[in-house]
Amino acid sequence: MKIHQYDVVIVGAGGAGMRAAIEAGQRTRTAVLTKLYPTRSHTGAAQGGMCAALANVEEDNWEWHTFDTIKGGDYLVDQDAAEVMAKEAIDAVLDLEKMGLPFNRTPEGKIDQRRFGGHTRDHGKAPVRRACYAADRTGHMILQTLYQNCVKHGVEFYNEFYVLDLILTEVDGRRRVAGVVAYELATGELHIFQSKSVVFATGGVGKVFKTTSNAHTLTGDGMAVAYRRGIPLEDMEFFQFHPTGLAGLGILLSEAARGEGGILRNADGERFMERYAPTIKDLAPRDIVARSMANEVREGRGAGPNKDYVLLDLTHLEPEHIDAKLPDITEFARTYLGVEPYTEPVPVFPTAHYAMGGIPTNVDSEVLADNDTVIPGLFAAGEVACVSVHGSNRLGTNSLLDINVFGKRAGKAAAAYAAGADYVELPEAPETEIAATLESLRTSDGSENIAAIRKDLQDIMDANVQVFRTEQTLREALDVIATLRERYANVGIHDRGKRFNLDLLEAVELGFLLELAEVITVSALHRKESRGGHFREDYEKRDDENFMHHTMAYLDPESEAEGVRGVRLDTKPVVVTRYQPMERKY
Amino acid sequence: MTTEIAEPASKVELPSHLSGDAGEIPSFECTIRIARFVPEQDEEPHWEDYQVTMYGTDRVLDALHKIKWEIDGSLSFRRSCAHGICGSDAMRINGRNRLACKTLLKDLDTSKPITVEPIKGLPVEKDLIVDMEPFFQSYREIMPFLITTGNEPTRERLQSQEDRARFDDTTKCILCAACTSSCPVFWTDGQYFGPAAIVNAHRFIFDSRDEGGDLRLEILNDKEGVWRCRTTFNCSEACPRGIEVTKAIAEVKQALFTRAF
Amino acid sequence: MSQATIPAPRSGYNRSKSGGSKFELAAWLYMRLSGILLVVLIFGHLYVNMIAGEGVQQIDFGFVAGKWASPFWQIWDLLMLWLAMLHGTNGMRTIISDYAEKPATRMWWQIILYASSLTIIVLGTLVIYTFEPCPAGADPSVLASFCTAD
Amino acid sequence: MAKASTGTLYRGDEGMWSWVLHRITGVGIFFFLLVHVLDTSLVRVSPEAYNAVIATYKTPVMAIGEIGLVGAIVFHAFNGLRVIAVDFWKGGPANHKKLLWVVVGLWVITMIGFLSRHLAHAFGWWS
Ligand SMILES: Cc1cc2nc3c(=O)[nH]c(=O)nc-3n(C[C@H](O)[C@H](O)[C@H](O)COP(=O)(O)OP(=O)(O)OC[C@H]3O[C@@H](n4cnc5c(N)ncnc54)[C@H](O)[C@@H]3O)c2cc1C
Ligand code: HEM
Ligand code: SF4
Ligand code: F3S
Ligand code: FES
Repeated sequence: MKIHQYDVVIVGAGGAGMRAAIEAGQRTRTAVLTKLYPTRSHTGAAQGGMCAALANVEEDNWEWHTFDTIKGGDYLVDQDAAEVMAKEAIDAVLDLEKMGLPFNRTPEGKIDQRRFGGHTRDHGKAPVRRACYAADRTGHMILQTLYQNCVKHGVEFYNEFYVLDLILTEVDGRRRVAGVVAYELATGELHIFQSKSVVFATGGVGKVFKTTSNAHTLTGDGMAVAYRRGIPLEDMEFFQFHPTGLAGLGILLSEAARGEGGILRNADGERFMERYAPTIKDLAPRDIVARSMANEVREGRGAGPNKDYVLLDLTHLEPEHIDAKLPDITEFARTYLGVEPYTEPVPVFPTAHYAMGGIPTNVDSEVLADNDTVIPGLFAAGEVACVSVHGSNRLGTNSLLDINVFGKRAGKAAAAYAAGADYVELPEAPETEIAATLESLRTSDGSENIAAIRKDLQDIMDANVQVFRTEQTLREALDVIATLRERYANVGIHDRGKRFNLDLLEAVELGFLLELAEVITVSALHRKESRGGHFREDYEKRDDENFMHHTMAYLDPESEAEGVRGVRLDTKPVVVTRYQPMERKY
Repeated sequence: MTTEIAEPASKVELPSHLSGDAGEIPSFECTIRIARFVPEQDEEPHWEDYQVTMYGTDRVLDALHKIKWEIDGSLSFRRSCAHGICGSDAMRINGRNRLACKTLLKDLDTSKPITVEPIKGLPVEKDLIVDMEPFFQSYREIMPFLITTGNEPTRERLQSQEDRARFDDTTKCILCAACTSSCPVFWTDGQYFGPAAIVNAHRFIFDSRDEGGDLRLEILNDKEGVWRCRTTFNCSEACPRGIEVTKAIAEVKQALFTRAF
Repeated sequence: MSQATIPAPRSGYNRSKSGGSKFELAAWLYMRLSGILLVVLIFGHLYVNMIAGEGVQQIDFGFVAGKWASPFWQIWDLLMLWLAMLHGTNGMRTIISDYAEKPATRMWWQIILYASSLTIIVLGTLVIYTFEPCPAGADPSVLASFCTAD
Repeated sequence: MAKASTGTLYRGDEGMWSWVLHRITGVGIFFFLLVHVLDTSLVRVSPEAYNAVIATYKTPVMAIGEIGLVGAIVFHAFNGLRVIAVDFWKGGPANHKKLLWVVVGLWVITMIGFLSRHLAHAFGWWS
């Protein structure tokens, strides 16, 4: 067993993890553990932009940005956190520029800004240019720039180290962070990292769904590891489905496609959005468009051999215009579907995009053990965390902002905490539990196949927990998940080796996915209203009276929630500072 | 939204394959021939053939997944984003470096076995997984970060649109190593900095905000630096991001050359 | 449990630094400049020796003597010799560096290369400079016509 | 760790094959040059010795060899100019494949010109 000691251990090297590492790394001895090489993280896939009220091209201020964020999140946003984010957005962008990020420029040489869905001037009066961008690869440039600065500051990376457990030790009746247990992919060995602070920045959990814009590796590890150690998960029912994913693949086609005049059609060639949103049609908010698309398919008007998608029609646009404004889309459609967008409509379907929920934190990125008790030394930032700045629906460009603002805060806070704290003693052989799990998986000759279970899970989640949810579909999903968990107990793997045993890790990840799918579904079942990304056909209206609160899900063998053993649900009030809930209209 | 767009028709006639009358998605059989190497068992890599049934829009990555998930779970390869943006899955497909997630099976000749091997010139650790450390070492050595002097400005540094465009091409790099591991000079002894490191140096050397160009040029003036490039263009051909790699290398050579005189 | 700390995993490769030398730049530039000159020199040489007149058939002692009697051809050939040998030697040096796997092998091959190149350059230079177009006692029939004129 | 050299031949770009040829021809010419300087040095030994060696250059077998030599030099020279163009001309890298076809074209023309004279000289055709 190898034991390492660091003041700060950061888990995950996406945007949030590396932003934290740049802060912590300069202040104290820091290690970054990541299951992927840092530049492989999914932050690199973000295209659109990162918003901040820089007011470089037109009048803007951070209060308008706060309002848009709150309204976009359907008033489930913690308003103090949204204020922090909008206010610090400006520095977050300027920091990146100073670190070398090549933003697109205005003719005067300043950072250019463009429009993005839901961002408005003066509380909804008109669209505003707030998104800073670097061509159609803003996320890529953020990821590269942050990695470059980690190289500059000599941040220590442990690449291809999978963190599989969190070590919490009770000191004076309070649980504190002692470190993490990590699995080294290259050798199959377990390592213990003892540290004063731990920052979780492991990203999202899109792989619980079949159709998703998320990477294969986004299996919600951080959320599941925390959850298994008794830390609650907040607002897990809120998942954002982006309307235009490439059919069957989920690869994202940016919202700009419709902004530039693309329209959606069903198999009969009808512009069906005229029925659902007669005035703004195809430019309605993400959740409405996604639901309309799913409804067309459900009612048998889907296109293609299996009638399971709709069509994004760009053929009425000039090819030069498409080339100039939507190069990524044309490339993806051509490469992956062999469709020529100049002359043929592109098959699209809603794709699971972003987890609004996650590990609850306060504005200093400290992880909460319940509604207000901080776990000393434990921090979380990025998609894995729930501050909550996105409420029930995230605005485009607010996540790249989130990872930078709260990544920075987490890094600073973790270093500050480490400066004033001592190592917490490790329990005897802290790796025992995870080592046993791994060993039993590695040597098991169970008859169940990982891929088959995962496929069944993703199928049921796509069918029953996607844009339309009802009591019945959710219950059905829970039943299926329960049988899948039984099957999982009898899973067998092929690879018996130690080195680069990805078969083993896929099995571990599947365990995480099953757990989180259950939490998502139970939380969704519990929320008997429709709000933001969560739409219940049996409760179509937002219900502020009964549900104007966050959902907190705990792993608790003693309890039961919605008929599921082992889960306890609780609520947490929403922080409202100055914007009272209103109806969300665009 | 700048150009005037005529209001599109609310209903159009679609070809029958879109309206859903066409039957099955066509499928085909193909053989994937993979260079397998399991460090605990093998001395040398060996070829193994797998028969799979695939569909029209499937990529090589889908075939590898199918093999891993249905036939042999011990097959190991790296992948993450599955759409050509993370740079995990550069491998040698039918003799050329490609991203498995961007290579469609139907663009390959499926009547013959499709060969899949690890990228060349880096130590193979298992199956298609190579040790990327030497590659990243070279990258780190060229100081891939903005170097400036003087006080930080309060707002952003200004940069004209032309200056920004000057290095746009080389900012696209996803560090997949397809270029470096396609370079015949890199294969020889693995000491050459390689095109990816030069591309990333180029990204900063030609950034008007950067003041560390001289340092980087000095590093690339090394005997393992740009002068080892023999303009074989494999790198440019292999780059999945369409970066004009050889051109970037030529520009660095010219910068060194003009600096010397 | 021990509190031992292990070094970072998988250490990288180390490349020896050459540091601050302009040699590779000069060599690279030389390859290009000499290449351009060599096109003229070699094509001229080939034309005169192999195309003009009777081609290869014309070449004999007398033909060579005829050419080297003129300083023009002496300088031409001398230049060609030096440029081509240095160009070729530098090219061979790169090739050896590319394919030699061990530093020792590389060194030996390079010693062999430099030694033979030096020999050839010196020999060639001496031959051109000390050439005697009409060596005494030679069979006049093999000599250039101008020898008999004396 | 396995050596990465096992496996199929890399199916590189035109640029790679032209470089392979450039390298092979370069080495070939270099060795020829060594020999050629040595045989030319025989002029310092005696006219007879020189003539005896040069006579071997005039045999039909050698005539074929000379075609190879000239072919190698001509390719190396033209391709060398192409490499220089790639290095110094702005449009070089983008047009390197076209430049290669120019090299091949010039090579063919030069070789036709050369062969028509050389075969005549070497085998006494047309004369
Ligand atoms: C296609 C796409 C487009 C998007 N476009 C935009 C946009 O335009 N604007 C916007 O604001 N947002 C956008 N988003 C959302 C945004 O990109 C992400 O939410 C954000 O990048 C998440 O960053 P992160 O740092 O939290 O996680 P990630 O970047 O996903 O990083 C996760 C890190 O955690 C590591 N990790 C995971 N599990 C473990 C483990 N067990 N042990 C060790 N390490 C682990 C991984 O190796 C990785 O380094 C987009 C998302 C997608 C998918
Ligand atoms: C006829 C005119 C010639 C031209 C224009 C020319 C041009 C060049 C150029 C530009 C290079 C560098 C290639 C690179 O850096 O990628 C080169 C390499 C080389 N040349 Fe020449 N050359 C000529 C003649 C010769 C001669 C006469 C010889 C032999 C003595 C020779 C031997 C070589 C060798 C061995 C290399 C190294 C090849 C390599 O590294 O791959 N060349 N030549
Ligand atoms: S230059 Fe291209 S091929 Fe090379 S590492 Fe970057 S993206 Fe990959
Ligand atoms: S393949 Fe290698 S030789 Fe140069 S042009 Fe590319 S670096
Ligand atoms: S899997 Fe990310 S580039 Fe292929």
